[in-house]
Amino acid sequence: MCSARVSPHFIIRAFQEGADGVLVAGCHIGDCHYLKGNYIAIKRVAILRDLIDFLGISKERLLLEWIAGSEGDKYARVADEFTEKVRSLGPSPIKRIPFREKAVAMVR
Amino acid sequence: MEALKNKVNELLESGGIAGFLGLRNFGSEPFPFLFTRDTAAEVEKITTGAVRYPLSKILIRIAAVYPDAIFGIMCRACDERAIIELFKNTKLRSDKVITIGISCTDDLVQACKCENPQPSNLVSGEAGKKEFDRSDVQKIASMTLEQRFDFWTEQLGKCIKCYGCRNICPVCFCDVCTLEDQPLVKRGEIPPELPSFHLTRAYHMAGRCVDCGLCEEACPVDIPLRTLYRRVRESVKELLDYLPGEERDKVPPIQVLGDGLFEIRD
Amino acid sequence: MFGSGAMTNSIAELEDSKCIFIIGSNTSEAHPLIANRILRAKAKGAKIIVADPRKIHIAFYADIHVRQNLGTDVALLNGIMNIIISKGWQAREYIEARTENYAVLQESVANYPPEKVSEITGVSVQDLNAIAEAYAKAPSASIVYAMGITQHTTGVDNVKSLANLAMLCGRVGAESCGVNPLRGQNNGQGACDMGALPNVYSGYQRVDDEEVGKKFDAAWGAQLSRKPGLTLMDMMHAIEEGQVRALYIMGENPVVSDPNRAHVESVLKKVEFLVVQDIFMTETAQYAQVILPGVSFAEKDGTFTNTERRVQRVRKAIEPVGNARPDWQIICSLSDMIGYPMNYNEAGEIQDEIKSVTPSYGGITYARLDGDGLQWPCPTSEHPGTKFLHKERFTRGRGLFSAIAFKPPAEASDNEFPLMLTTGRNFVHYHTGTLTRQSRSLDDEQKEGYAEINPLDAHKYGISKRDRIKVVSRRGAIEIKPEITGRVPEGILFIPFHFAEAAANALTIDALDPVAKIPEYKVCAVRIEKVA
Amino acid sequence: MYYECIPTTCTYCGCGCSVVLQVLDGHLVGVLPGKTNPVNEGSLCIKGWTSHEFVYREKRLKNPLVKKDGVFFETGWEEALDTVAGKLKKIKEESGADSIAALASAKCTNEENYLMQKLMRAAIGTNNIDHCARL
Repeated sequence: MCSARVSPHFIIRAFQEGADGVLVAGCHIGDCHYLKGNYIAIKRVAILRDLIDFLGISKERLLLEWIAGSEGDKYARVADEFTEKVRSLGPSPIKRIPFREKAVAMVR
Repeated sequence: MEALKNKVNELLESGGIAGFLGLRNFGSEPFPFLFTRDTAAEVEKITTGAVRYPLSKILIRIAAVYPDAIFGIMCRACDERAIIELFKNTKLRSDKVITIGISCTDDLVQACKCENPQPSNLVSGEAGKKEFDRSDVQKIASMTLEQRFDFWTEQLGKCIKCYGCRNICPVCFCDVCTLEDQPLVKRGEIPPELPSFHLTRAYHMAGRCVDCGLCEEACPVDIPLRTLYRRVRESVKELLDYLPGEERDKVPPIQVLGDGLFEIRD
Repeated sequence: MFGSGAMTNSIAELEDSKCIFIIGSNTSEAHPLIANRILRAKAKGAKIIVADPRKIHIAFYADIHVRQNLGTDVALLNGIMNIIISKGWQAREYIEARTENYAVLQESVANYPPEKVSEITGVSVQDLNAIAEAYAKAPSASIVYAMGITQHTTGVDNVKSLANLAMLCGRVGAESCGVNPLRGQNNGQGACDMGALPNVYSGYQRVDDEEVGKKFDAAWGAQLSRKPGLTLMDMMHAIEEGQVRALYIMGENPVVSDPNRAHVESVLKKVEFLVVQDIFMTETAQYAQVILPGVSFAEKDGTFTNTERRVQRVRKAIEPVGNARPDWQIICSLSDMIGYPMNYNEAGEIQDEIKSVTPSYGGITYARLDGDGLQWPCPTSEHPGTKFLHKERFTRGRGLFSAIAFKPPAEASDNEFPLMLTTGRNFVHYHTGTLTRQSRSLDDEQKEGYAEINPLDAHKYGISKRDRIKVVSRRGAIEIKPEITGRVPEGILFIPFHFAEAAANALTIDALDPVAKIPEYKVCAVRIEKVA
Repeated sequence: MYYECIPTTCTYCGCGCSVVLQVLDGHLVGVLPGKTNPVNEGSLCIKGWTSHEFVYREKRLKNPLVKKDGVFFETGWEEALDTVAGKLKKIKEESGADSIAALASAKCTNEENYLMQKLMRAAIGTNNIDHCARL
């Protein structure tokens, strides 16, 4: 799937569902089958990173990386590093929002 | 005010416009009204008022019914910024709209923290001073991540999901609204899912928001929405070098940022 | 009580109150534009107290939120007053100067020590103390309540207890204070003000008062009955007994809005002649012999009176849809044909007549309503309207304390019906949904009814969110989608009453408050079953 | 070509917010919040913002209906009002005014509620008038 197909809404949804971090991986610049898909992705992710950071969700929880289909080792390395990074950031603050429907704290 | 009345009468009489969308005193209060040749007597009640209604958004609706007519519209600087974006997004046609600029009172400029209260084609009043005040954005940006998160959770948590921010927004012109997209945004409860409802709307303001502040005025629970969208506006300027409403000749980056065009829904 | 039934203070005043005590009002969902004033008050430093069994939206912004057991408001309020008196926080001078019967109150609340109240209500002694202190000690304090207080067999007792509390602390007749009922419907206040009640003419003038009777005899040119008529619930019983043969319903949907739906339906089937005037084919209209199509608010002129007594204009914006006619014109035509001509050319002329016979509306004309409207009492054409009531004196003279004893709700849970049900509104819909469920955006937002159930109860009954459940009471049963949420405490179910096909009021009990005849919508016993 | 805004009062809850009805060529096309009203000061809730939506629904009753053999038939105003007035007069003659009762409405205007009680009290002759505001 083209990285331009990763709608910002999907990323927002992932965070809402409790993801501690979101990694978007796309083809290298210049390699786009659709010519400019990854240019679109880079701008979208950049704007969204700014925005979540302003809302208090670290921008480091959202990562865009270029990984070609043949770069299995890079994929593994990036995934490992990102996992470590996110682990160091701790759980997403979205999980501690008091309005969440099933918050156990609300149960009397 | 006399200058405005004269201008409207002149345009109506000459046939230069089919109608002028502005504010009319209804009893003691101003409300939007379309002055036409048939209702020329009402021009006497024209007012610039101290209130702002989303005139450009109203004009989209009227122009959709009368696509060939030319309309005049009362334009504060914020209205004009919106109209520039509406031209670019083909919601209004630049050859069918004549803007009649009016100035805002100093009080209104202050209250709006308007960064550019100077419309072109000024017919009534004097242009206000430019005052660029981003202290609201800076105040939040200077907090720690955790403080910011708590601040926004408290603010956005007040939301009673009236959709007023969207409904009044002059640049919210999509036929299908993502905020009503059930799988993406859960419906039927208040506050709406935090923060995704407002995050989604804020993202959609990228490349569109003209910083008019009508959203914040319409918010029944005083959420500082404008501050949120101002930050988005700044990001777009920094990253894409585009300032909505201020750049008549640049192509808007809206498709890059993603509107309906890039969504696949199921 | 103080002698009049309306919000004592104004909506805008809430913003400057230093303590707001919200009880029995889901303000952000049912009265959103009043909730914003409360949130603003909080931003200005007010203490917010919420007493509601559910974790409602505004409770997240409360400094103190207590979840009292259903139907224990009198005990809760007596307990708070007990603490205030025992600590000496009551407003002694105010009590002396403006009220009577204080000794009686003192004696009765002495029977409600905090420990006992905590036992009855499930609210901790610590929270009781905190509420008492916050309310009694703030420079100004407002009470806000709604149907969560009135829709009980002890509804009048609940209201009187709130009045007791407010007077005890000198909170009536002062700015940003008062006892403030939030009316559920746009013109509930106006319908009462206009005398759509069996015992009073417009402006609460009693039909059994000979003076008043003579005045209206003369004004209307008719010999009027001095005998109070039947209340809605009495009408239902009179129909069953064959004493009432004809019923004319204008713009109401009792099949969905009244308790014990099966009973209402049987009554409407039984009545010999039913006329319904409405804008949609409601569940009630189905039973009519004749249906008269009225118009919506956008198609007629008139006035509404909001919950803060503000009379405001309703203006015709469009022509009636189809052959529908403005409701006031229908009544006029009917009256003409019955042999009592009503000659009004426009709605404003009716207001002119209202003004002439109704002292509290005596200064209200359409011309004066331009802009902000006017808050009654507005007795003369120079009077600016009244922001808050009882400033110098109460309507009845001195404020009257009353001794109120706690009585449990009409129905308690038992082995057969182990859960308690309470009802209310959802932010999207309104009342019986006649209008809101016909609005595309609102229908899209919330299409069907649901029953909120605590996760512990869901676990206990093996219910997951994909199941459907059957809720059964002694009156009826409905099938509904469960919503598993901590908003409701364990043992309590909440169902919004907007949805006719999963009607909460098929379950609710028609036990009434003995004085106000309000049904106990807010408490009844139910059981649940998983639908296979 | 005619567009105007008519300020009026919201038909939903008891807050009494000012809603501004947008009328384009005789059709209700939308709602704006009244910016200058002391109750809502330029805001509305979700119901207020959509308070125009039900007005043109297909299901609106457009003609009087009379039930014959359990089925509703559309009819003219004269016939419908004749039926109602005739029947009410007959019942009043046979069983007295107190055998007739009416429910006014917390949704209708003050003027309509006033007239409804006047109809029952002066034209019919009974105080059997109530409404559902308790509910």
